[in-house]
Amino acid sequence: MIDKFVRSAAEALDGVPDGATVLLAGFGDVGMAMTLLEGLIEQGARDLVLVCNSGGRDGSAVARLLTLGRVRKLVCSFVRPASDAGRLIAAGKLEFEVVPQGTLAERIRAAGAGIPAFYTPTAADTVLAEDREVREIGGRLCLLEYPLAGDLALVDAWEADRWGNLTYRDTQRNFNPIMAMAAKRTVAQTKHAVELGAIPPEHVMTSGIFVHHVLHVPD
Amino acid sequence: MIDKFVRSAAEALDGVPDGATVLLAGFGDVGMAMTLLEGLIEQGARDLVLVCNSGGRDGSAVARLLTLGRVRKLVCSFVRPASDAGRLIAAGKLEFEVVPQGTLAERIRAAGAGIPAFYTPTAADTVLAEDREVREIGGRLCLLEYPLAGDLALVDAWEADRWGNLTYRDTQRNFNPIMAMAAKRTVAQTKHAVELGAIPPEHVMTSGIFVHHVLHVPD
Amino acid sequence: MADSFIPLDRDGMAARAARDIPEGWVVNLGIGIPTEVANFIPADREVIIHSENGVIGAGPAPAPEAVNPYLVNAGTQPITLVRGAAYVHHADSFAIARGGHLDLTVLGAFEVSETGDIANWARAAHEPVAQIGGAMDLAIGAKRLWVIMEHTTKEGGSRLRRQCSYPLTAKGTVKRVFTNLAVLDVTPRGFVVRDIIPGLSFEDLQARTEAVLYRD
Amino acid sequence: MADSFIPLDRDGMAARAARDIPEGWVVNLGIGIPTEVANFIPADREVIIHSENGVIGAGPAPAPEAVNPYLVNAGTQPITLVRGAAYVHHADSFAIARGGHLDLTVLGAFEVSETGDIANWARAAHEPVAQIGGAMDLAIGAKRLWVIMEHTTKEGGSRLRRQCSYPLTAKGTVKRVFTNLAVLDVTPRGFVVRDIIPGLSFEDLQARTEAVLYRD
Repeated sequence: MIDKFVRSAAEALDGVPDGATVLLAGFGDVGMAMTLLEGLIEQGARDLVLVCNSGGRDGSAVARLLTLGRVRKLVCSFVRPASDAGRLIAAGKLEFEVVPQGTLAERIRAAGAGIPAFYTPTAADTVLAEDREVREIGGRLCLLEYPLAGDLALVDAWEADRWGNLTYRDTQRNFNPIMAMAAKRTVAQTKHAVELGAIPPEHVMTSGIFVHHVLHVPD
Repeated sequence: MIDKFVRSAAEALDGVPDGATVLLAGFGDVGMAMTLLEGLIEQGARDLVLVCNSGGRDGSAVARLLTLGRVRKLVCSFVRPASDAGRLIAAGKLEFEVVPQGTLAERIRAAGAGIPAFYTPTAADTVLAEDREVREIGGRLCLLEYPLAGDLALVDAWEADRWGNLTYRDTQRNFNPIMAMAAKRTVAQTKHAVELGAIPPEHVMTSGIFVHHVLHVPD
Repeated sequence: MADSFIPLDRDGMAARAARDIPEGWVVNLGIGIPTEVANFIPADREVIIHSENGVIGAGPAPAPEAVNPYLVNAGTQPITLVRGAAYVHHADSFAIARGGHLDLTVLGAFEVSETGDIANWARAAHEPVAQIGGAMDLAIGAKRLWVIMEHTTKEGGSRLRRQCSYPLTAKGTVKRVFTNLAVLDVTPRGFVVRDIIPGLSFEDLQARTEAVLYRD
Repeated sequence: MADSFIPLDRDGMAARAARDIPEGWVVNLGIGIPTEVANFIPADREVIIHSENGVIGAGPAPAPEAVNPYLVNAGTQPITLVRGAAYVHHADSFAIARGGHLDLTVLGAFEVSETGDIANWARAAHEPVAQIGGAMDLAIGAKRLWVIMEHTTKEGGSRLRRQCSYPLTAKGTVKRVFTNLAVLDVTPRGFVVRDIIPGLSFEDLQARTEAVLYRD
């Protein structure tokens, strides 16, 4: 019987190695797997590459992971200069790759979809294209982009069953479905654990085939 | 008030020009907008480029459109030699571009997503890659592919509201969501017309922003 | 006479932009004043607000006691939904932006050039820290891009320029600019003035603008 | 002695392949004999069947009176779902195939080469009409590709070859071949025989095979 439920974040994150690339979903705090992120802080892996939408607010779990010096490189679309992440970057203590948000999403999607590279007009006319491969397609300058795959994805769900089928509530969805597909190991925390079959097949938002471990985190 | 419902296939398809590229969803008959396809046959546009998964069975509406000589070029993944489509192609009366099914889906998706080109390993090692641009990425040969956009998409839905929000039933879904996003003009036929708001926001499968006209076709 | 006009405030600029949005448009409103445009669209005019964190059909802010912590907009502010709304994931949300499915994007900016370039994310080309978010995708993808911004900087410098002095967000994509002094279209000739606030002359407006202005 | 063996029939080949599929795998089964593999997976072994028209968790064929015309597999045959199933659209379905999310794909073929090339869609390089479907995507994307086919053609020609004589579906991706005579793994050395049907010797098998065979 397939049963992906684990009893603790420690069990879900056992063996995450130093140097891992971690895909962390969420837009602000919404849709961010807080218990798993705390678990990753506990777990101790270092030298991480963290892929998420933003550098986080001061006091947030993301900021804590960063200020603990556990992240070598941050890949995201948005960092406030006046934030822990911003200060670490400005001080040269954190590598930083800024990626426009749509390109970030599409690169993650490409990793999950087996697309080895794609072109996009986004940022092709900007300083972000400096020293990078561009190409005119249909009269429009485009930038070549590569997938962003994770060793680990941390996903925040509303419901999950033992196969790892997931639903999301409202804008909790954001990066979760595409990150779930883009990592070698996808761990989901869920508010509600439901029976297999309780989620109608039309309404599954992330299929369990993308999910390796599920942690039930009720209120 | 936004109201995309039309009273007839003729109204929905008014003005489709000769030479139009038509995206026709469906896998076999499932998820194919039969009333709209019949409407297109009635409407009379010629010299069409038809993009759909297969060349259709003899006696089908697709085969009829083809044998009426209304299609200049067929773009699909699968044609039986012993079929109307197969005989027209073999006789040189129908141009034919064969596209692996996953690449077909991804090219349509790229058109809707504003991706001007992408690489895929699919078919890169095959005769389909002859005289085409290939590139090694990560040690793997990949083929450059371009979007497949439509002037018109014909979509088959289960439910629709006046904004054009759609749901699909079971495997009716197939190419419908991606084709709906990939055309200048998307026309949906729906089994059920529902009130705006009747489809929960989590369960809308194609947003009305991609849909231009809806025709209610109950049994 | 130069003191006899009253520049529009934030609400005034948002209201002026809202006037130009017809029923049925799908619109993304950037962070800041653009977000406030939604407050000035008449309730009976159906305009569909896209928020790039995955909302199609965003509604107004909820009453404080009715906040749903799972439902925010691109500024992470609590919102509501309108009837007919839908959710999508982030890749689909930016497929909407990049794929040309937005009738309109409205962004704030530091500068706009007379060729429609927009600069709205950095004040120096190679700042170590960058706040780009979704602006570059939104700026290149919509059918039309409008900008709302003060006509001049606090120091009186013109934000409407021959060329942007700040790093670009996108090139040649701005179609219309709403400032606290005027409404201007970006045309092949350059900025064409469509509207000036009462009490300000075309010449007064030109005096406050680096780029050359053309009459409608 | 060469007549003392009984080659596997279609069911026999499907059953043999099913034996090697462990619980928890996500599997795509091609049209033809591969589809029948599902019939031989024990009911208590949870294997998740993907069908490229958008099903994750396909179940067996329904009773004739219970056919749901909206629910078909990649062969457009009516199917049922298992508990825990989900639907996706075509682009997501092939993201599963191309993106490496299938533990296994099982396809039929005309030929397989000793380097794992597969030819299963055409008998001449430039036939005007082509029946490719999803085979090329499935053949390049899965974690492992198995093939089920007769060991020889009706004329007795070997389907296990040094090089494929037909146009390729994909290059170097086949890992295991189930024929009516044997089970063979594609290894860096070439075909290694894992299993031969009773009554047939290694030498007899080699005599029916163009490619060089290696013992396990």
